Amino acid sequence: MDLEFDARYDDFRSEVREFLSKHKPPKSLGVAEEEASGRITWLSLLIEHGYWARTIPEAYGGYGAPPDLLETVIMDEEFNRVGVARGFNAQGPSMLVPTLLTHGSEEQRKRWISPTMRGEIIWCQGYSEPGSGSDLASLQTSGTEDGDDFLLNGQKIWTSTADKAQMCFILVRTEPDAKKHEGISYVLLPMDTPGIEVQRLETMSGSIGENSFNQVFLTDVRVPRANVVGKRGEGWKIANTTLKHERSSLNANAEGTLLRLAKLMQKETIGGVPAMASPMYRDRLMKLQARALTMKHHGMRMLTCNLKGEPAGVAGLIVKLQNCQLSFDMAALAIDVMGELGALYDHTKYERERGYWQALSMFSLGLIIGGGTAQIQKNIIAEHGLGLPREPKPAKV
Amino acid sequence: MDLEFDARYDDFRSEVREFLSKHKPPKSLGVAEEEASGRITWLSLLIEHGYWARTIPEAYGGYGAPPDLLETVIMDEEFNRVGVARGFNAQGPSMLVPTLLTHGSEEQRKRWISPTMRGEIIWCQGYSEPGSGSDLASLQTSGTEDGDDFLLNGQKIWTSTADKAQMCFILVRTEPDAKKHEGISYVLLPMDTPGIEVQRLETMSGSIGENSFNQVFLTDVRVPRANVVGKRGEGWKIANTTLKHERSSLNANAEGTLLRLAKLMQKETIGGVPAMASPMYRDRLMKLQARALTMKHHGMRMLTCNLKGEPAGVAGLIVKLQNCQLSFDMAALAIDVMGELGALYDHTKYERERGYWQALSMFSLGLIIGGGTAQIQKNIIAEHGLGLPREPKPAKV
Amino acid sequence: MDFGLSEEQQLLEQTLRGFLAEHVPIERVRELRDADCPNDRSIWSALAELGFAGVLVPEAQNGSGLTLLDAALVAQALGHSATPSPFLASGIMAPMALATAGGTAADAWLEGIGSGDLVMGVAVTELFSVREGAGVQQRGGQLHGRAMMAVDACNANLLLVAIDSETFAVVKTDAAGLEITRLNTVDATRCTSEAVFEGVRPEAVFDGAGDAIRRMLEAGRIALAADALGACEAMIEQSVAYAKERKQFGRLIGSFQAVKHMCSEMIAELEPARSLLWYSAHSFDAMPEETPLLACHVLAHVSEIAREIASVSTQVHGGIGWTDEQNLHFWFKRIANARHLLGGPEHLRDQAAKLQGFAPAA
Amino acid sequence: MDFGLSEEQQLLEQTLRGFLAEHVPIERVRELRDADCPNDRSIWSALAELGFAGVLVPEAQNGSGLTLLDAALVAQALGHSATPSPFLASGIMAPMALATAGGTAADAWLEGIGSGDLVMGVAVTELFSVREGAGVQQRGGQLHGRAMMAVDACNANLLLVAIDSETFAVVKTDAAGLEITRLNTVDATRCTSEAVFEGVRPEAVFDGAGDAIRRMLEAGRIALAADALGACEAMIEQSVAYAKERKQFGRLIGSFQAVKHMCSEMIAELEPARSLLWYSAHSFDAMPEETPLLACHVLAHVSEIAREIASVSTQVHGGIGWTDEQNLHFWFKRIANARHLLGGPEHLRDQAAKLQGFAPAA
Repeated sequence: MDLEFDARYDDFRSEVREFLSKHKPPKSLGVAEEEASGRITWLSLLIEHGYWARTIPEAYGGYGAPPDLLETVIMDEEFNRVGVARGFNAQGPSMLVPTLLTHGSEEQRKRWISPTMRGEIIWCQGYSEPGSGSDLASLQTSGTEDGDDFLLNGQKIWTSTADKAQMCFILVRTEPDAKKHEGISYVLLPMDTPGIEVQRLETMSGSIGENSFNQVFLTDVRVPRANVVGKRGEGWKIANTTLKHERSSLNANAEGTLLRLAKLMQKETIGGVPAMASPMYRDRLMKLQARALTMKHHGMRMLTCNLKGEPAGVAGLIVKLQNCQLSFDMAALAIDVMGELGALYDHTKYERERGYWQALSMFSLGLIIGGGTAQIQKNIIAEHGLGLPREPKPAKV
Repeated sequence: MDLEFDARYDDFRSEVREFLSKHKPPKSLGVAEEEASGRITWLSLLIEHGYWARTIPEAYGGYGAPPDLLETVIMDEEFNRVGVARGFNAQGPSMLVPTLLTHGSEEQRKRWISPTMRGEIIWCQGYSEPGSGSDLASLQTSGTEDGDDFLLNGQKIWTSTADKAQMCFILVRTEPDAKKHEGISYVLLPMDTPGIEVQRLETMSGSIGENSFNQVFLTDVRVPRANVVGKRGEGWKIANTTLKHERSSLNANAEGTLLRLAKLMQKETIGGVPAMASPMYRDRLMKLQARALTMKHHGMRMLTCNLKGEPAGVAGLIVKLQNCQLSFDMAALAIDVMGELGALYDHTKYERERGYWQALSMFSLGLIIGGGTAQIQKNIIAEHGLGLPREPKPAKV
Repeated sequence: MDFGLSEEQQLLEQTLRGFLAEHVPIERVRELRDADCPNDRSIWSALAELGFAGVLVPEAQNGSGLTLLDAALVAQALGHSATPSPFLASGIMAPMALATAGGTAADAWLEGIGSGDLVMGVAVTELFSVREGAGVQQRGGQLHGRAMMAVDACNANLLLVAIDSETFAVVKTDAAGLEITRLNTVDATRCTSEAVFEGVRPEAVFDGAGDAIRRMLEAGRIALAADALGACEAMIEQSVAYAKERKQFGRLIGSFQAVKHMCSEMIAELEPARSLLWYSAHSFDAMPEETPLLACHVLAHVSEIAREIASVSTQVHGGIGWTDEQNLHFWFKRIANARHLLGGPEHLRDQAAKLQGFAPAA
Repeated sequence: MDFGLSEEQQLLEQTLRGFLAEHVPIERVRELRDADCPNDRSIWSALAELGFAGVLVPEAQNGSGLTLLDAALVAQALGHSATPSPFLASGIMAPMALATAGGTAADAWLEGIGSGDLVMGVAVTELFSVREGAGVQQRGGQLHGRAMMAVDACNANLLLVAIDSETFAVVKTDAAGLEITRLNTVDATRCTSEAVFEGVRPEAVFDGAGDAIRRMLEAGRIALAADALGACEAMIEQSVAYAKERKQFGRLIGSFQAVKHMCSEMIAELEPARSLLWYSAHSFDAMPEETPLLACHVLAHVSEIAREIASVSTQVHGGIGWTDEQNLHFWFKRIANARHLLGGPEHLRDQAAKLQGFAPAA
């Protein structure tokens, strides 16, 4: 356990502070077309100072620093303090880039990593299909060999930002005769290829919350075979590396949400008395604070494993499960504290924080389900984390 | 919904009260040898007045009244009011007698029901085996045909009162070549038959709590084939009728326990202040009270089904699951309320209510597990109650 | 000598559920989401024609004069189908207050309510929760102030407004000085609004109406519990049906133990709550001295289990349950809104404790 | 720059766990159940010889002068093996109080404690919970009163007793006027007793020792959380092992989803709690201003998850887990006893709220 901030780190912190006092990010750092130039300028500036893409090799457009837990913590703390996002929370940087670093060819890394980190290219993820939710490996979108290309046909769902992305990293079945898990390839697909149709998918949370989802319909979509990452038929394994990474590093910022909730409880009054004065609500807040602290420090433990390249084992597999439920439970308390006004939504009068807590409640529920339901995650924890036996294969009927 | 107590019921209540003011039960109504004469006299008196064995036909030694929900409720209320058990809570009356009424031969009913209800014969139940807990139907105790007899060999576990019982209703595998569920018979076995060895089984709750458990070892135990109840090989079906009955009618008297808990909270002080003054403990008590009321009235609904002979459906299958957990949770609150003194046990100084709440906690945990773990019960609820498909049979490996 | 529904009650339930399944399928509810107020008058008229608007209106006022248990079955059916209607205010709470308080004006309104021609909203939130300094006062024969989260007031003709625990008034919704503004909640199936009073002359003021107000709240709470329980039923039914039809890993998902147990746990909560609901509603007419405690407990308990059931049943559906198009969320949100509409669980439990002398009275 | 255990700490943990597995198997614990006091001196001497009695004793007093994180790993290993020992009182709380308060007497005792020759119990319950009107007062240089649930006092040489939040005294356990009576709890692996003072002359009284008392309680709470977490680890390990070996319905029970999920849920609670424990213990030496809040939270949180883990892991074992002979209950009961020994979860959360100004200070 070494969390001392020695002098070198004080300097580093000062640098970060100075940077943040001098530079302001663009008003919004989204994926939209009109945000592109602000986004690219800002991300490029961050990379130049090493606050983003910090440990990615210079050869691929990163800053090329060695991993350091405390530097990471300091950067996060300082950026959080002034409420500025440290980089670009999108599926390209968080899912595609780690995949390319591990499985991509040298050419693929050189071509894609830098523009992705700089926000020049927006990616979407083509994994789920309507018939393949929990059982992702049963996906049916086909990639049929045709000369040097594959012809893709099928349907993807839950493809967020598909309406704005230039590229898609997509899983398709290229070896129909291989076993279920061995017939899938991981392919990089330009979204302007003819034959791609994107349709917005509405969720229960309706108008509030940034996240938009889509369905993507693919009809004879032509993509070069050279766009496969790793080997043909190894897409399942490759995608799972990233999914595992996602499960262990979901940064829910539970502590930030908890503080926001505490503020709400100090401000919201019932009969003129702050909700914080209610021993029951306060006790629930303290229970949640303990859980938030738990997940915060667990996150630091995971980050250490990550930076050292050590396996996190079962301790890594449980992160997403716990963080999503914690968010959901924090939202539930907030909604209870607001009482009958807690149900207000859709930017109506008296609505608190523009519906943030109701949106968080529904979005967390979506996260509990998405990317492998809680049930699937518990299977994975038991089998991969604890070594419990798999369910026996059913007899053919 | 008809819960009016009309004049007839007022009379009935007066009768019961008068009876209870005139007659006192023996000091204890246990299964021990030395309690036999008091027990038999008392139970016979109850039957004579119709307060016990009320709906069992006179031909089998019962009182022979038609079923009536309100009479049952009145009797329970009045007996509870003076703290007298209405009858004899043992496995003979609660499990064997209903089985004989449904599946027994006329001769078996005539021979066994009356002395069982009168407490002349104490029964124990030989179902579980060390290798067959959740998977009861996999039991291995064998009954090998030998002339007019079976020779029993094997081992039973969780056999409460086996050390004091005169008889055992036992499941044995009499048809080794039949399918798992079709090779079992339900047999009435005198416990003084040579070859039976009873060994006490200690549980986690140790010295406190009346319930004692045993293991029963059977070596060439000879029992007449005429002692089979129902048909040979139908023992599984027959035992299940009673288990289902047990699951739907477990009378946990949650309301009584709740009141006891409320009293504890009014009496127990922390720094001179009653625990009831703590909003957190009080809120937990109120949550439990709602659940206790829920199960109380659900019990009345089940009793109505039972008395009318209507199937209770899924509503019946969930009773045991909920009642056991409720007891466990009530004990947990009581233990919390007593704070650091809540762990006191073994009749030590300052121990509250002779360790009742710790014993209840451990005993409830045992009930959650016993007679089909909560997990097995949930399977049954899902498959039999909701019609969800069974798990597919595993492929042979 | 019977704990359960009578044959008449079973028939009432079947009839209504059948009607709703046919005339208010979830697609109809979806259409009403974009209306100014979800309480569509044509649905309400049809329900009134079948006698459901007047279920609690005394026979003397041409109502059905049925019991609260009957009314609770109606509320449950409406929750089950997520039907938008002013039943909670106009079918339960207002008639209960008026019938208890009595008088000529009350009788006339009761008649109108029972026929469905007159719809009466209720504004009673401030009896149990004061937010934003809300509250309505009488000054010189006029009403001033603000009532939050009035129920079923938008499309109503009259509004019953609580002044304090002993007094309520009835005003016309188009009265001068009264402004009723719809407040949108997550729940598109129930009408809630703010009513601002700036010198509104009431049609009538009922003083010394403590019993009427108490009975109105009790009846409302039991009916709201019934509504939420009906929504739970619907969510469980859909989960079980989905589990029997959706395949993953080459099997019906209902054959997985995890899915089975989620369904079992939901039904294990639902069924005993149904028993408590029956008893609580029955007590309202047969053993009213038991009702104050039961009304708190049944709504608090149902609110707790309903939140869990809403979440678990969505999870059983996986991603599809989270989409708009699956419609499951209509019930999810109806449950979410009900949780605090007539007092949240913590408040209700505190009331229950006070009623038993366990907590210091306010 | 590293969130995790150092190599030295991993070695310490391995060494101790290896030693305990060999010398204090659960059968040894079972034997001690019938002893007058479970704190067997030979086990303690052996642990002292390995340096564990003096883990927190400063090097100046010939101790190891290690950090609370090292000490927490020891506590966790003792909980993992359900070892009865006076470590909580004599290894953690007493040395922390004495080292913080300082002085010649304290130094001499610290030396004895570190060598294992001197065992010191602690009686501090009344600092956070007064039952039965207990409490110890000073009058005329003598101690009067009663301390409930003193820890590790039975077989001890000295007893540290808290007078109030600023004052503690040290007495000889064989002092005239002092009677120490064992109070049996469900937990046969920990020594708790009542200490009655009738004019006891203390060896020393430490005034103005508020910091010493606060640090003692914080260290004790973190160590107790570690102990309970170790017990949880042991119960989960046994559950997973049992699930890999027990067959029902022709399959290993660990292949059933219900059993898998029970195990997953337990480990999903355990691992993050371990992270919080590490950080809390580390803060004690490195960032002591964070410790007051963390000590409350870590013990309250571990108490909550431990109750659940104790119950679920017993259920994974089925009936056999409920028998005496399976031994699982030793951990179950150690967890049950720990829940309130240094303040129950509700109290600790209330303290946490007060520390942040969320609740009115007492």
